[in-house]
Amino acid sequence: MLETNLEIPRQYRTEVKQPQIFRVLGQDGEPNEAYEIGYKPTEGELAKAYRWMVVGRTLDKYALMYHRMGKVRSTYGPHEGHEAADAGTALALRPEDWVAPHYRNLTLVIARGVPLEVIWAKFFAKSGDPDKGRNLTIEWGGFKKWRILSIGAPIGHQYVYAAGFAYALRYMKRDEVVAAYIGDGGTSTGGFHAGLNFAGVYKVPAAFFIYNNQYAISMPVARQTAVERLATKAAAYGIEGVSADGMDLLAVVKTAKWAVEKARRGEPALVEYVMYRFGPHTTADDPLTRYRDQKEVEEWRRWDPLARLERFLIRSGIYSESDVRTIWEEAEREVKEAAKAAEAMPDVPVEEAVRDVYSFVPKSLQEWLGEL
Amino acid sequence: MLETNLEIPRQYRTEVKQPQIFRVLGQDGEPNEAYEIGYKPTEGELAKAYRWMVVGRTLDKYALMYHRMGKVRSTYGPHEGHEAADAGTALALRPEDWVAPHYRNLTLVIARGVPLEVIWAKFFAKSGDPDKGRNLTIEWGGFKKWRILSIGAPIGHQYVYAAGFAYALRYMKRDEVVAAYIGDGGTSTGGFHAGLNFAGVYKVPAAFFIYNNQYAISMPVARQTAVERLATKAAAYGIEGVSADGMDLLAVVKTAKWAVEKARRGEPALVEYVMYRFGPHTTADDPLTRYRDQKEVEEWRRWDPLARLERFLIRSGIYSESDVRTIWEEAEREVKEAAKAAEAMPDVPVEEAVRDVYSFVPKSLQEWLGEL
Amino acid sequence: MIANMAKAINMALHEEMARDERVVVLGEDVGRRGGVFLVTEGLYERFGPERVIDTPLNEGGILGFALGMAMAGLKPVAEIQFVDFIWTGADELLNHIAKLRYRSGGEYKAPLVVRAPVGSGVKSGLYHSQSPEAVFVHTPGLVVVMPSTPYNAKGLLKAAIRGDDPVVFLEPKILYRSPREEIPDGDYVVEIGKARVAREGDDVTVVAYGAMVHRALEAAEKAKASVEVVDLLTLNPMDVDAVLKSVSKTGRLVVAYDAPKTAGLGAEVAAVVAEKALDKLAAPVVRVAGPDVPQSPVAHDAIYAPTVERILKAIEKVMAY
Amino acid sequence: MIANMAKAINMALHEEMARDERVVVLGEDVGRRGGVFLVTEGLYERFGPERVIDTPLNEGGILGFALGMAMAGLKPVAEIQFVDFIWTGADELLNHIAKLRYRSGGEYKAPLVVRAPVGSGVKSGLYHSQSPEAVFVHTPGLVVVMPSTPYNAKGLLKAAIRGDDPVVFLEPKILYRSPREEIPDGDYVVEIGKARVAREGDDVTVVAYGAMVHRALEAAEKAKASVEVVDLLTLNPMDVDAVLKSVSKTGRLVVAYDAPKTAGLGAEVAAVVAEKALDKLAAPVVRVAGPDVPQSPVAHDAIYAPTVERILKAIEKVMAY
Amino acid sequence: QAEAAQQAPREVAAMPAARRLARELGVDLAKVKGTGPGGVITVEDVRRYAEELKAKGGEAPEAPKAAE
Ligand SMILES: Cc1ncc(C[n+]2csc(CCOP(=O)(O)OP(=O)(O)O)c2C)c(N)n1
Ligand SMILES: Cc1ncc(C[n+]2csc(CCOP(=O)(O)OP(=O)(O)O)c2C)c(N)n1
Ligand SMILES: [Mg+2]
Ligand SMILES: [Mg+2]
Ligand SMILES: [Mg+2]
Repeated sequence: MLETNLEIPRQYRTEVKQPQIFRVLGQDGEPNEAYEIGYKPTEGELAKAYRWMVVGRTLDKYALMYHRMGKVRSTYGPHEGHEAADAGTALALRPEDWVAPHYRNLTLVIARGVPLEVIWAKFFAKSGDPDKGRNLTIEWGGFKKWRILSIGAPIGHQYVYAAGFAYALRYMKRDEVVAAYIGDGGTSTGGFHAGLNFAGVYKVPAAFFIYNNQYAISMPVARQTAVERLATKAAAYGIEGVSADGMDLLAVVKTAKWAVEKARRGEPALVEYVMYRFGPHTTADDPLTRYRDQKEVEEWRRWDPLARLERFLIRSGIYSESDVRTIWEEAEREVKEAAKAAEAMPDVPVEEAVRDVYSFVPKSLQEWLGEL
Repeated sequence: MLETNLEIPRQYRTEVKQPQIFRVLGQDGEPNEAYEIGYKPTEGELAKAYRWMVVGRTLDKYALMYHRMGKVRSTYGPHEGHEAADAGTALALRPEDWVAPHYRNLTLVIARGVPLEVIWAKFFAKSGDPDKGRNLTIEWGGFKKWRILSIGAPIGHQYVYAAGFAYALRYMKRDEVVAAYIGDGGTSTGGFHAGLNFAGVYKVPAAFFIYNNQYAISMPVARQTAVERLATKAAAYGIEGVSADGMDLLAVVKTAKWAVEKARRGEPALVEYVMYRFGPHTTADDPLTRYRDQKEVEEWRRWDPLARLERFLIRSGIYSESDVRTIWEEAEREVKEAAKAAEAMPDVPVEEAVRDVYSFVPKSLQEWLGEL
Repeated sequence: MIANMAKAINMALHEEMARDERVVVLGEDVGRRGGVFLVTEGLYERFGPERVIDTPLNEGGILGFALGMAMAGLKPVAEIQFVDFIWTGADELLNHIAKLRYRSGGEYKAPLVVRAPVGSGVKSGLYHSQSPEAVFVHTPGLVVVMPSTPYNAKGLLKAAIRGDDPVVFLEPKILYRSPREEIPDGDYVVEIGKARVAREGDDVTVVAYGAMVHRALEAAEKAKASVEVVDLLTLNPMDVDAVLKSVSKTGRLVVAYDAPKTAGLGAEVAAVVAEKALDKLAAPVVRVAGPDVPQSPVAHDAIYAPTVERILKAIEKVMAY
Repeated sequence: MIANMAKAINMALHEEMARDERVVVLGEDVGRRGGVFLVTEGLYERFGPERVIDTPLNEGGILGFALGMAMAGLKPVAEIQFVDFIWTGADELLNHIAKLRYRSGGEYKAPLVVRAPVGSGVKSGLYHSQSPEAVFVHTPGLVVVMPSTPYNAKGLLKAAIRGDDPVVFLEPKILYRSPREEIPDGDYVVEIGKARVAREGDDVTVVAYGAMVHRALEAAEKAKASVEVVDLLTLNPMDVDAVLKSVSKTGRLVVAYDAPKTAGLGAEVAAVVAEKALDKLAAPVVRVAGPDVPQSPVAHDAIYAPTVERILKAIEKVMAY
Repeated sequence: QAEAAQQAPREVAAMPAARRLARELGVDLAKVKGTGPGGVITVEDVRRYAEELKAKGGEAPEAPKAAE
């Protein structure tokens, strides 16, 4: 406490009201009055989102399984708990829009239309991988066909180039939007700061999403930054911020639509999705023995995005219990078949190691190949 | 405008009230009711601050003059208009406190007690320069004796190490504070973001000052960031922000004291000083033909920090008109004599070129010296 | 017309922007101010703020924004005010711009140019004098170019802008104002990837680039021996054949560069010769470079980079064998 | 005790923190998590959160914060989770930590250690496999160290922490778990600045460092010639005398390094020999290194770094000369 | 002889080009007196030695192999 005689009155001080978290679905899938707010997805859209989420969760499960079997060629980072945020933001986009993903965006990648064999080919580093086996499993490098911008592992840069990409879209008079994704840890990076600042100054057609899943590896978000609601960070860039329940498909789709359509009008905005990473950071991580306890996980599990949406769909009569079962079974089959197809693909030939560094293959690389 | 049907209600959105600018002195030096707020400097402190400011402005003038004569060995960046912000923040500090300066902080350096010959020795790259002639004129490299942390030209890093330095002070149980300075342009850097974020998380004893002098070289602040009041950026880091007139010594001292004593209690804060750079960015710059007009400069001149404080001092009976004249004359004499003393110093010997890279002189550097 | 290097680069930018509207320029003070060295002068007035973009103070922002624009199909030319500040954007340059094509299996590419002034000699201290070309050359994916004259500066920049790879275009700031030379007003390119024999000779090869080419030429004039000066121009991929050809003829190699000696680009030149033309060497290789101290202290800036005298001494030394 | 390199480094940290309370550790996940490679395990529990500081996700923040602490008199040991991410803190490292002592005329200093895992070979792609030691070596002001065994890792890290200069301490991640070796439980240091002859021989010198030392030793065993293996350990300032001594004896030089070949540290080794011991060379220098592609593609990670076979081939090549 | 030249790095300081010439001319480097800095054998030294041998008409060096 400061002695009162040094105090500077409120009107000269920055005053911020941290946002409440926007939520539609209860734990039992029952919508609250916020259901009436903003964008209303059609039944078809909801069904589509649900399918994406089911496939996403199933693929996640099998990826972990195949990783244990030694078939996945590098570390894998599961995204369980993130499915609604991915599906909901994807629903808010038009096919011609772009995404600048974070790595932990598997359902988003599925929602953009990437075939499951392609994803498996990537996990297995097989020749069907558009990245030619060069990257870690969930570093989405070359998925341009599906309008997924290319990321590398260093966190933060995607916010910057998303801003630049969006600037170019407007420059070329294309009515397209970029949706950029980052984690709670990522909000500390220089890329987050530069990206949002540039976006604010140039009013680029981009929407920025933060997945606040409570942890950056072992770091709880409370040690990541002293501000509670990450959406508050929008204030620093002269743009609007919103917080929503990221495990609630309806809350996500409404807030994402708000942000995406604002972006299309040249008003970039920032949406924080409050959520949880149910699994470990990656296959190389073991959270329970090190930095969080089972009770916390169970607490969050009660807000499971799939369970809530499922109950909502059944409750609304969009799907029956048996429809739901079928969807899960189909997903399981598709995922497994796709894995089989990918496993049968040839390995990436060694010549690929030296291609794509430049638009040409330099002499030194031809020499290296020759030496092998 | 977004169609209303997509709107997300206010309570879910980040709401920020931008601060008003805290001001005490009018153009004529008359204090307003804010005079009663917060810290009240003593007459002695005001007199001291005024002297610093007069010496600062005089030294600035001569530095430009000597630069034109070719005696100043590298580019010089005048700080005319910044004197009150420097003197006022310096007054708020204890002698044992530290400053992490921006380059354009000449009056601050004077206020910390650096002798004028030392400053001239630096401008002339003579052997009396603690930096051994290695840096540009106003890159404050080695002024440790005066508790001035070392800066290099790349803007932003000073906010980061100020936070780390402050952390160490607390760790060592020393009741000292760091005051860190940056320009409006600097708020866009990664250092600004990292420094304030770390400061907020660890609650370090540091006060952060922004000199919003309207320009980063040719870039007006409105193109630097989409937020109007830079103090608003505090909201992103869970710390408090204040805006004040940086050309009003009284407004500066009150807000600086607030921030510094808060810092001492482990509550870092951010203060934006709204001000103007009267001169060019550096001796290599020519603002009037390129990016701003005379009328704008004249408008701001009416808020000249020296004139306002001078009128206040006379109005309050602290100084008479003739006292003021004497102070200016003394400053002129001191500055000129110090320049003469520094000019007479020997050049930095060539052996110094290879010292201080490490705690030892590597063999390759001994070889290089030998080759010369 | 007679032009200095700043003007030559400015001409290249004007011509390329007029030729192709995908070309945009961005950086700190590149707009109204025309750049701190006036290299972008007149572009803002001619092409407007949407194509000549004054940016916030953040090099990572500049480079990442440029990368985004390039991914979308534009051809950005980003200016870093001094190369010394590029480190605040190192991740964007070294991790993302350089690796985009590779990591995307060739699906994406980043045909952009990063322009930055480099080098010592104008008393600008430790943060306006650096020349870290060795770092960029050590980064697969980047093409690295350093012009030495107004003529090749204009032609190389045009080639860089038209190319399909990211190019780090390093401008020796000491050459901005002089020397001047006659250069064509109109269109021409200088091919990237080719070194230039700046002076023919038989006894010793001096490999240099950027500002050091002029010092090497001066030393060559003064030397008793017959000196060949090879001007690399493109630093990556380096024209190794040109170096080997010259050294095979002369049997003696001096490398001059304005950067800390250890692990500088001269090491690569020496290593390539030691690998591929060792038995042509009749004398030890000599690297004449800056000392391994931060580049470069104001007080001793004039002796940081190789001087004509030091290059001459090196020539004499290898000739003594 | 028998320890692997991760454990050896962990022991050094425990011992130095116990010895000197100015020593603090900071980085992402170094606390409760014990580091992603468990190198900082047990420190948080033993020394508490004030001395074992879990940081926000910002490498410039980590390095700049460490710099501030060092300026104030502490001895921070900063962990960069993978060296590949150090570029987001490049300004802090290359411009500020490296130059602090120089720019302050010796008034300030930055006695800190930056630890980071480096190298290919564990299928981690383009952003968890880099080895940019050449860049750090090219930065005057930085001491650069790369251990090759648990024993020297522990001793060198202790020396680095106790020293008065900033040290970039690069840990070959492929060596974290094996090989293991007997190391003293208690205190010892390994002197910085000295190379080690890992194996004596007469016919050819293989200069290596980090993980490549083990491959060089294996190749040496298999070679018909008598191979001397020099393990640099300290990369900057390099122990040039040790290299020259060995090459003067053998007359043949192979350099092996796990990084893109061009302008890598092997170039410096080759250049130094070409400058100072050229007259001892009976065969061309051969650099066995990674190809000039981003280090390192998952699918071809196993052939990125020099293999035993490639080193052997190089030995045979110089012997055949 | 050529073998000897190759096998002699440990004893003899010679420029690589001199070694190559010695190999081409079949000259035993151990017998050549170096006149370069510190007594290093230069190309000139090898050439001079070869000519001396020839003049002496003694053990004539082999005909030079093709360069390259
Ligand atoms: C610049 C950078 N530093 C460090 C890392 C190592 N790292 C990988 S993931 C991660 C945590 C990211 O947390 P968050 O942004 O919250 O995303 P999440 O994993 O929770 O999805 C870290 C530190 C990195 N990828 N990039
Ligand atoms: C990282 C970095 N980028 C670029 C520069 C070049 N530069 C020097 S001063 C300046 C403008 C700074 O503006 P501001 O922060 O407002 O400070 P002011 O000059 O107004 O005091 C720029 C871009 C720099 N010093 N550091
Ligand atoms: Mg997270
Ligand atoms: Mg400013
Ligand atoms: Mg190098």
